[in-house]
Amino acid sequence: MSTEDLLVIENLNKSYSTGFGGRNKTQILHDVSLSVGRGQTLGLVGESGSGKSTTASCVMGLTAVDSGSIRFDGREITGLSKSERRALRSSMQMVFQDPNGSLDPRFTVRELVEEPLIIHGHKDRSERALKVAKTLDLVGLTEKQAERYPHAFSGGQRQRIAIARALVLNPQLVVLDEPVSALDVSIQAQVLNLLAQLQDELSLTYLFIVHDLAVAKLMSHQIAVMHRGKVVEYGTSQEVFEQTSHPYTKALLDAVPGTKQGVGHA
Amino acid sequence: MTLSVASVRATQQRSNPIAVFLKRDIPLSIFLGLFILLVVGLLIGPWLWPLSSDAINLSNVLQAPSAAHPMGTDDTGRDLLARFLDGGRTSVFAGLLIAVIGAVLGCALALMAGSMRGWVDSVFTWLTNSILCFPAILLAMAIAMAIRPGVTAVVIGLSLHSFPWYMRTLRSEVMRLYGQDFIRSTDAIGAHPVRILLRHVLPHLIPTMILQMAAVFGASILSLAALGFLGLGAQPPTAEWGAMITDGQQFFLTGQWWIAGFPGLGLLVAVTLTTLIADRAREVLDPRSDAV
Amino acid sequence: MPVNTEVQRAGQEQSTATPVLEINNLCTNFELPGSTVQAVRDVSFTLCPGQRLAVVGESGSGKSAMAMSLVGLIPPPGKVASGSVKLRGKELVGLGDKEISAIRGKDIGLVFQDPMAGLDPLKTIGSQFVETIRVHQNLSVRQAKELACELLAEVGVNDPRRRIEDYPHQYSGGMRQRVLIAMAIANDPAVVIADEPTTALDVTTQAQVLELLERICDERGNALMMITHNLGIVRQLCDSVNVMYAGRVVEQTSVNALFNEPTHPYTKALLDCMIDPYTTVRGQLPAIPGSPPDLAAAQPGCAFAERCPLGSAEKICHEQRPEAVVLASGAVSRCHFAHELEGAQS
Amino acid sequence: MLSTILRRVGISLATIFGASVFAFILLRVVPGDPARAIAGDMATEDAVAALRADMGLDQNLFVQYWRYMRAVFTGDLGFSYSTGGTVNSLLGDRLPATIELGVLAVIFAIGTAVLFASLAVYSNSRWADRLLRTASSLAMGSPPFWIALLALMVFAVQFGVFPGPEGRLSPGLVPPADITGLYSVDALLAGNIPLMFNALWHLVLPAAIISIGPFAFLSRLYRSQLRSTRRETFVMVARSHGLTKFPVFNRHIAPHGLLSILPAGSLLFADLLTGSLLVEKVFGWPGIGSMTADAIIQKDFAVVQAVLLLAAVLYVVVSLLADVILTTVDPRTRVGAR
Repeated sequence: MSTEDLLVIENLNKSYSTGFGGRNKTQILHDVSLSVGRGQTLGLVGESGSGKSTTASCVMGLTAVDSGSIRFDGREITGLSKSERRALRSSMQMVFQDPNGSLDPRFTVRELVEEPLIIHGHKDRSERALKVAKTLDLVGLTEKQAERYPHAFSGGQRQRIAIARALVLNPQLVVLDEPVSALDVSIQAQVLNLLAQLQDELSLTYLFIVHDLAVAKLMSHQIAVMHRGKVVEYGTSQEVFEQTSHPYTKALLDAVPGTKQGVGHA
Repeated sequence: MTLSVASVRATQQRSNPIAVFLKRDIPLSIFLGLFILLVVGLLIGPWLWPLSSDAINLSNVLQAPSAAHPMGTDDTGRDLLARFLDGGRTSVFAGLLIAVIGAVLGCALALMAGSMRGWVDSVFTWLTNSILCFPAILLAMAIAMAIRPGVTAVVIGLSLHSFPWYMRTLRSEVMRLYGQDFIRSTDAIGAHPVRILLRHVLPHLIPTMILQMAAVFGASILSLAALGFLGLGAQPPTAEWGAMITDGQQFFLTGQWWIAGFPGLGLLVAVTLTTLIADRAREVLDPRSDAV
Repeated sequence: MPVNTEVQRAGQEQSTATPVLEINNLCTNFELPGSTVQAVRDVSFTLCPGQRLAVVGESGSGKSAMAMSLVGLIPPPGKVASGSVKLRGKELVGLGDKEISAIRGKDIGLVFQDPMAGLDPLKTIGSQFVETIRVHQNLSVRQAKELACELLAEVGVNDPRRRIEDYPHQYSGGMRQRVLIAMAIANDPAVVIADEPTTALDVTTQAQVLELLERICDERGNALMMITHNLGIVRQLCDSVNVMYAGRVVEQTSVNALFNEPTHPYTKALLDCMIDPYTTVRGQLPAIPGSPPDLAAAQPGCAFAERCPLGSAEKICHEQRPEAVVLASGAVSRCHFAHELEGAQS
Repeated sequence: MLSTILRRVGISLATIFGASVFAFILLRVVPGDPARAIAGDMATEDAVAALRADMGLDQNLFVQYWRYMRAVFTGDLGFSYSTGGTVNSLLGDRLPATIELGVLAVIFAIGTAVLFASLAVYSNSRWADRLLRTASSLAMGSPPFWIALLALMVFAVQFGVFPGPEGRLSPGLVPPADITGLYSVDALLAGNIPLMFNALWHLVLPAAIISIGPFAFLSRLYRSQLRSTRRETFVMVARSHGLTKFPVFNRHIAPHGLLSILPAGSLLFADLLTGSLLVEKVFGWPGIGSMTADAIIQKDFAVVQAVLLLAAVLYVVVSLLADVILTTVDPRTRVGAR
């Protein structure tokens, strides 16, 4: 267990090439450097097109990286072969934004939560069943619900299934790509509380992608603000909120409706 | 609009489409019932209808439809109902064969092209486009000339055209599926690409493939009959609806309509039924898709 | 027509001005195979000239369905089952396509949520704008184009004369929403209904669009009905609010009263869920337990009963539908314990 | 925009090359010994050997292919044994008849498909929609050659409304001067109006029957495009501005429908060719269709090879043309994003 942070990203660059022979390149990430301590949450904040989701999929190895290094638990993971990276996956998992799209509608909840175990070679059926039951209980889903199909659940419950699916392998790092943005505020609160409680119980490390600064402040120990592929501000959530240095962050803070005028009108 | 409508509609759609197929749609069940009736009738026809399709009987030539010969007799006195049943079997059997061969081959190619992408995809697409330049009938005709006219030549020709057609339509479906989040999430868990292909992509292709098989089945029956009509399909004395229409062609204009009439009607009913079934099934499967 | 907004809004609260929109017992249903979804259940309220009403609710609350029912734009299979919507005394429910079209865009302007899909990609901005103007005003194409350029300038599109010839895909999301707002006010409507106009936009763009909406309402004095789930927007832009839950208006009050002394348990719970970056503690964010109600199911009692901190234990809440109660402060709350809750406040 | 068109042309050329190789293999490799097939079983061995040498079949395949393609590029499509003339002249005589029939069939197909689909979708009535779907299913299922026989019996024999299977003109009428090869057009150009009407009179029935297939899939395509466009937000927005149902349908829904027909151009072409292959024979129409059917029976390889090549080239040209038109008509592709 090296003393270094669990996840360290240094000078990450990424560009997409389109057109004939990849002539015109669009640079998405410019020298992104971040790190997340064990059991901590790094909030990655930015508007659409800021590169925050690209950073997440680079960390997960879903998209290739142009240059720069990503070290996970002290080990460089950008140059790994496909099979090496697949083995690594059991210790880093991801939860997606759209509760409807991220679950295969043909699988029951049990099969969805059990699949990661099958993929990573847990042969013994009863052991798998035990793990699944434990994880479902962890996210507040009953045994009875395990036999039903995803379309029978509300958005909030589906996110719980997605979280169970990510936790059943008890990973060290969970990348959360806008996990609550598609949910109503009252349901958002339930899921955010669940994520906080799970982090404390299982000492998970979160890379938390979000466009809402308030959610970032609530959930994160550290916040990085990204704008057009660059990290424009990076510090503890206290510093980013109270001693805001970069004008873009200020603009983001001021843009939140209903905060400037204090309480109500007249 | 409000999410409430979408979420309520989603809860009604059980995940298993076959269960939805029959329960909710009366016309679909009727068409499906009629079609099964037709196919079963063709298969067990010979046992129910004693007359043989080849028995020439010069004493009752060109008989109009009667109790003895519900579909009348042709210019050599052969019973046309018996020939209709034989002809129908040829068509249905050949149609199924072409639909299945094309589906299996086309789906395999589509899965490979859709998952591997890169040069594999471009080569398969090039291969598909090169073959799909030719109408199915023209291909079958060329093959009939190249080897020997007959049902085999037609089945080869039509399968040659049907597998690229499956490949082209299923490939775009595979591409769409790979863009879905639940595939990326399974990939993020570390699933092997083959597992993703077989456990997640293929099951979602099945409904689309079944619909396309129905379309290819109908089109193949028509093409088989068309080639029979041009004298390139089934050769005499085998009974085949297309060839029977050619035999009845000259009698058509002199009043003996039944010789060419019934086989044509058989074709019309069989193929229209498959199209209606495919059409209704697509509607039930995904009411919003309105796909062609 | 600059009007001192403070005076005008303060006066309006107790005003006896005849309302521009009067909605009584509006019910809208969606006939789905095998079930009927009652999206809007017996909604009644009024909208006065210059009033800035927010209709707040989460998804499935029926807020959009209610708004669209007012102008008969409910997508099939939805339809207005009963109730009346009066525009300056003229009944709108049941009007033929011709009559209701004469009102849409003329008396009531609408702005929708998704600007990216709001304009016909095959036609220039100019041709769509001119079309919208000439439906209600008999101007020549040139005159209509001139008015369109003025309106585009008013909503902050720079160099309108050139930009009017462009196509929608040449505009950013924020700019398209500005164009749609310009179109909505092109015929100077008395009421502007905005159905979550900024939900699809980034927070910085959202701020600009909200500012634009506010400036327009100030300058033109039209009434605004803002459909949203974001209480921040309500605080910044509106002066009165209807809170909706499961198709019903559960609370009607002023924005001031909403944030200081909410009377309905759901409103209170919704306010608690708002994250205050400086005080909310990680892991203890107040949430509303359970999940949204099934709109196809019948609602004998109060729909919020089983999620309500107060009502889940009360038999009356589960069995008897609460009536709307007018409280001393003028607020209207649909809760069996409205008086007790109001009492607890003061 | 230019780079997309260049890329498309590149793909089209590759497809034509692929199709020509495929057709070549089909007719030179698959049959084993084409010379024996042509000469027939009774021909003597050296007669067959002479024929083989003459057709250059003794060369290796690549040389054969190269020689054939070089000939094609110089416009020489080879010699037709069954008709005793060059394939070029044969095509020259027969092609215009099929084109004339095809053009009218296209007009019928698109006209009826757009008309009925628009009515069904605009009226928004369930039975009209069901009627359209049943009609297009029936059209999909009707064997064109059988319908042709039926039509001839009813309209020609029974009621004499249309001419029997006597080809392009009534017997005894002299075809007009050959300008475009299309009798109705040439007659018009020559000012011979009765001749033009006679030509059209002969065209209507076969063209209508050939248009049944294309009508089937075009009506479905147009209907589904109209219905999906109708659900778009910009239609709701137009309604919210006060446009009544008809202008919204006319100005905002229908154009999207028409645009969706363009990519189906190549499918339409393939269906028309299929139709002409089957229906021309019944009407004794002197077009490519009946020619190909005869050539196949006579095993006239040169003609069939030429028809295959022609079909492939026209299919690719039509789809390329449709693509180019679509890219220029649709502003999203014509005008780059700002």
